[in-house]
Amino acid sequence: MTKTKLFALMGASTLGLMISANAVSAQQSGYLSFLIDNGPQSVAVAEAWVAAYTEKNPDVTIDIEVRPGGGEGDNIVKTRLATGAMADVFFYNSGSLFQAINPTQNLLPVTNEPWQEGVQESFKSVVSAGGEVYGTPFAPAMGGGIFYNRGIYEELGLEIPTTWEEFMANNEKIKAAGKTAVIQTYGETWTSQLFVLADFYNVLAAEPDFAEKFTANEAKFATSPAALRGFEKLQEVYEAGYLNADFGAATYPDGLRMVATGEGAHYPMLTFGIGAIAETLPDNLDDVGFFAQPGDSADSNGLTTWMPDSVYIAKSTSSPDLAKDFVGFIGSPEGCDIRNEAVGATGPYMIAGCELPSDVPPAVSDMLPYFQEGGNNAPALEFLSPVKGPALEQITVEVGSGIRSAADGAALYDEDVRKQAQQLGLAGW
Amino acid sequence: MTAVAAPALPKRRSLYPGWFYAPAAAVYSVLFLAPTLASLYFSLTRWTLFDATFIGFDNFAQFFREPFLVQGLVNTVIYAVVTSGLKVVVGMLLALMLTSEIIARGYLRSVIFFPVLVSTVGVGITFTVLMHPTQGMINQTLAFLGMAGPGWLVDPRLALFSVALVDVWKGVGLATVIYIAGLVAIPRDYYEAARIDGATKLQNFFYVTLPLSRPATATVITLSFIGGLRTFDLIWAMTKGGPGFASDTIASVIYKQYQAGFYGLSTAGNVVLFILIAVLVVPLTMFLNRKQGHE
Amino acid sequence: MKRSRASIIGGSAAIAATFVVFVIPFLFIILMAFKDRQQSALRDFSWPTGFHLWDNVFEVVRTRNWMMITAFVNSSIITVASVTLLIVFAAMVGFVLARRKTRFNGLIEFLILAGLMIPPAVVPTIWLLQGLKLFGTLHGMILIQVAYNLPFSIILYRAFIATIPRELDEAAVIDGARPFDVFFRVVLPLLWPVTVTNIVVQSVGIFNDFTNPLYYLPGNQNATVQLTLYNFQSQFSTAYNLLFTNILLITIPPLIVFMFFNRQIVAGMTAGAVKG
Amino acid sequence: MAGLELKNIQKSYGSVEVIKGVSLSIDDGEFVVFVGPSGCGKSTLLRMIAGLEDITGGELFIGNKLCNAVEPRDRSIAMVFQSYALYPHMTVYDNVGFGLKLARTPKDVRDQKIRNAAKILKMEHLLDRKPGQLSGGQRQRVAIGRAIVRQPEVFLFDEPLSNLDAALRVDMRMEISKLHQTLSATMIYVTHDQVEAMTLADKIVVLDGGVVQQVGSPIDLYQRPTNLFVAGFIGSPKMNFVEVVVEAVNEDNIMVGSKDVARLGVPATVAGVKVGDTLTLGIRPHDLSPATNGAVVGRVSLVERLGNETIVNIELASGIPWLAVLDGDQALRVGESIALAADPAKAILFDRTGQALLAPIA
Repeated sequence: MTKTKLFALMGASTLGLMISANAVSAQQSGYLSFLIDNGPQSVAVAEAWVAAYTEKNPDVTIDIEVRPGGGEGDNIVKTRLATGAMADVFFYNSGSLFQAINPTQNLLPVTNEPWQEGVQESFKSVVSAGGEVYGTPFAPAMGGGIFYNRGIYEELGLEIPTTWEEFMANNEKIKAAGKTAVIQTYGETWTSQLFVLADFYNVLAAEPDFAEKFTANEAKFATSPAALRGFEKLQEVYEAGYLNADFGAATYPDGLRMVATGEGAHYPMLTFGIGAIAETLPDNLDDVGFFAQPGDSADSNGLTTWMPDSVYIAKSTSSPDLAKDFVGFIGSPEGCDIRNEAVGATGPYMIAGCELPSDVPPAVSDMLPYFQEGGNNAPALEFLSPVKGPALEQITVEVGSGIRSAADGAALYDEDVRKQAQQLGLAGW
Repeated sequence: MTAVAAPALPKRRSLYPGWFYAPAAAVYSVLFLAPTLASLYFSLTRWTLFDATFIGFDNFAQFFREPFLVQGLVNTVIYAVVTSGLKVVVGMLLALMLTSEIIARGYLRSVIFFPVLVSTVGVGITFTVLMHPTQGMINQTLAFLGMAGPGWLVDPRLALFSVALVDVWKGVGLATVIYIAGLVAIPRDYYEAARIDGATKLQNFFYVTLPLSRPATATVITLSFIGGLRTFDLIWAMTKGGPGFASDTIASVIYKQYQAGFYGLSTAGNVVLFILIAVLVVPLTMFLNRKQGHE
Repeated sequence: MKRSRASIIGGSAAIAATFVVFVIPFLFIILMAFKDRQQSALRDFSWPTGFHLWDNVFEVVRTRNWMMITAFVNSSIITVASVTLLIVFAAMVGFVLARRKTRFNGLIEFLILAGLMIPPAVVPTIWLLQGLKLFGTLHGMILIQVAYNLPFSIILYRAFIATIPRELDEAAVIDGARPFDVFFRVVLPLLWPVTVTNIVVQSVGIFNDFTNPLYYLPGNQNATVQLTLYNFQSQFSTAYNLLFTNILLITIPPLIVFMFFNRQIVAGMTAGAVKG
Repeated sequence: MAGLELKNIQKSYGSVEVIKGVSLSIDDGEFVVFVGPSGCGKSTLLRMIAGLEDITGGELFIGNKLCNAVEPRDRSIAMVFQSYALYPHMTVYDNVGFGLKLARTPKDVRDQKIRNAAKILKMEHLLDRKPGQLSGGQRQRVAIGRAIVRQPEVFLFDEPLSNLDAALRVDMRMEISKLHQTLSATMIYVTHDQVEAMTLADKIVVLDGGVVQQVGSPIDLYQRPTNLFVAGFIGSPKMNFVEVVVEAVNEDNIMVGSKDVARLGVPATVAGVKVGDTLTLGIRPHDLSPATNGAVVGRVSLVERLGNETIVNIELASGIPWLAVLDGDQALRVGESIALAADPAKAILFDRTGQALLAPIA
């Protein structure tokens, strides 16, 4: 008796220290397993949440399980869901990959949970199926564009490009100055897709109904000039000789290091890279800036955005109430604060009440205008269409290494996409 | 013909009871045969893990439409031929060296054999670092010697061969040991007889050693050829089939389809791989064994 | 015994060549494991600037809630149990298969060859394990390893058993042995050389297996050593010292096996593989 | 102790008949030798008695008990193998004691029996060794020790001496003979060597093609073989054969002759034999002696002079090679012609089917 009381008191005092909308939630007890991907960011933030949550609820034990990222991770998530062996709570993508895990059958809906009131509708739309919401954002929104080294820009007196021509002109000057203009890191193949994926704002600007037509098997990358541009841009930077010498073997951390330390000027990447730079190269964080991938006209310059990954509850969980409470904690402003504390701020949150600290790194502040009123942004294709071919990263490596031409690559990708659409049972394929 | 137990009137228990098969058969059929047979059905379906729709031979048609599959097929055969060929040649040479009057035999045998025992993933990661085009130790050493090293794993023409080379590095110790065993088993008399007949060292090799170590050769080829056709771990640890699709083998193509959630398609790939192995290995084994019988 | 000059020169050349080809990569792993993070990032073959091995080992072992310890325990259990079962089961099959000729022998040989060649069908297997309540359990993993590795062990045993005179079995029968005694008291002890080969090959193979635990053994409490390497690979992607310390740690068990059985490996090969 | 009774025993592998109905009775304490060329089925027959091969047809009684379906361990037999079949991983002590151990004999009894067997075979000093450290003769002793320690009622020997060198073989042969006298157990012994058969056996069973050709005492078989096969197989050197034509049939003998052999009246059963029939005449090499008017004439083609006797290869007129073993040293030259006398009483005639036309015993 006394012991419980003492714990309750301790819990209350901790609570008192935290300004939280969830401060009134009751004490919880029980056990949860929590499956996350093995990215250092994910691990750090998950550990921080679990530590904070179990401090508040000392009778709760949460075990963090880690899985590989990428396709292998997708596989594990699918397999474990299919076999009913999924952890109670887990991280996974939103958008098309979310649709592929058969949410209505495998996940616990959280549509009417209190914390969902604060989640932005645009996010809810990418974690909904059959009229129910299943996910809660656990990270800020991201942009896909180009990191640049501010030191090099300053040194060479370059302007932020708003058209592809300007971008290539900058590259030429950087190359002439004897520096690496564009960093590519095909040692980790997923990084090769950025020029194609981050070009989608420009595709939409030219063909506003591309996504619908694409889903309906009416638009193709190879036959739509706007969509083909992404592949062509990839080919152009390779053919112009702007790439780092070890582009074929370099890895994602290498790329971040190079752009942060000025070994290279441009690195096309998602903005979550800011977190990794903050962790590994905190001294260089202020040297990194960010801009959207430029299109062919300065009038339509805008950012392709990614909805954050989400945290889900498996339907097979044996303690749904506890799982909901924990997910609600992650999806609260308090959760955002803990995240900011643990891995730094990397972009705008999708949760009302979540604030960015005042001293965000330049790459983040470069990104914010695109999200604000009057800013231009559009979601990436994977949030508008369930169809994404799995071989894109290999094809972009080929196009980006001169093995295959942009036109061939785009055609090959269209073929790859067909398989996925058939697997999903979409009409018209 | 020798000891067939013909049906007899009063039968005694056999000295070699059939139930000795039981434990192995139980484990093998439940955990290997049953899933394999199930996969034959699933290869004919579009399978999402949640439900399977029967689609006939569409998966196979799709598999052969895959533009990379043809390359994957060719790569698989190249990989298997290159690795097993090199293991035969290098393994034989190393075994000859290690059975001759050479100093430090124990040391040599140990260092050559040890990589066999090391984790494939560990070896893959290590060599990926060593073969890095600019910062890898191999190319830095070459640069130091004034040579420009190739992009071992990033040059699409080289990647498959680089991985094959690492495979040989890791596996040649086993081939060597098998050959040592084979060479030691050749009676000295043959060499002495050949010497009296006036054979040179080279003739000794071609007319005595080579034919008489045929069983060892058969073992090495069969093991490394099947291993080469099925190879996956090392390729996955080093290139993941890249750059692009340049070092994809069937096993890695299957795996990628599997990863992408095309379970039916991937299972169909399994069946294709099985057929390829059967078509290549069965005649090969028969050939090797027939020759063996003649000896 | 006087050695010829040629053998000394040849030997020295061989030592130098094998040193470069086979030893340097291992030295590289060891040196990397001694370095700190900054120095290891250079990935060169240089002498460590300081002694950081224990720090690295501690860091690797401590990562993810001492996952390395769990992994070593799990891998050891899986390896020991599955190799034991493999040896008994495979020797039993090899024995009857080599001795008793029936019209089923052809079918059995076919199944064994098929097991060597057919790549396992992963998803149906998971589905089946789930039905048997073996999915994600150590004993499920053990049985999987037994099933997948049986064919190779059987082939080794059958070839060797064929070299043991049948008269020994008969002598034992005349001495009053039941089939069980014939096998366990007479034949199995005689199989020692090929059993050693089996132990070495299979324990190393199972300990180093990476794909199968990845699928059939999800969950942190079930981690195996190869999975730690894989799991830590991206976490250590900028910490080569830790990555290589990890490689070094998981190389130790095979090294121990090697030191124990080095001499018997050739003997076992002579017995098992070549006479096949 | 026990005798054996084999009733129409048959063995076939699929459609191949190996033993074609063997009936045989063996008395308690008898030493029986199965002899015949390789492939005659003698080893198979022995292994059927041991219980190592299934019996396809017929009945096997050991000591009045039907044993067709009885396990070897319950037949109270022991067996010594051609290759000795010692367990390489056990010491001599354990090899000898293995059967007792399986039978759960108490340790002290077992020890006593092992040491006793070792004493009989004079191999006490070998007990701690492994088979690999023993010579062929020593291994043979261990194999026999393993058999006697179990005190079986029937001993089975499968060509136990064929892996030994000639001198050792003679020694071991005598040892086995002594052992039989000491133990007075029933022994069945398989060999292809007719000298072993002659010296060891109380009773010889000659087998050929899975059929018993003749059963009898050694001397009986030597003197009165019932057919061409037994006549040719028993006796060393082999009996000489030649085709002859009947010239006259008398009351108790048949007069035969040919261009190789002058007229010879051989005692025989005369029933059914007509003048002009072709028969086969058999004369053992020892029953020929030099004589100027000898019935057999030929040319010397090879002479082997052993001192106490002389073995002469001769070529008869029709080109058939014969052997003669002559007493003492005979100075003969290759190429010279020779005439030999044959004792008609010791000659044997065989009919067209190979059956001997033996004269009834007086």
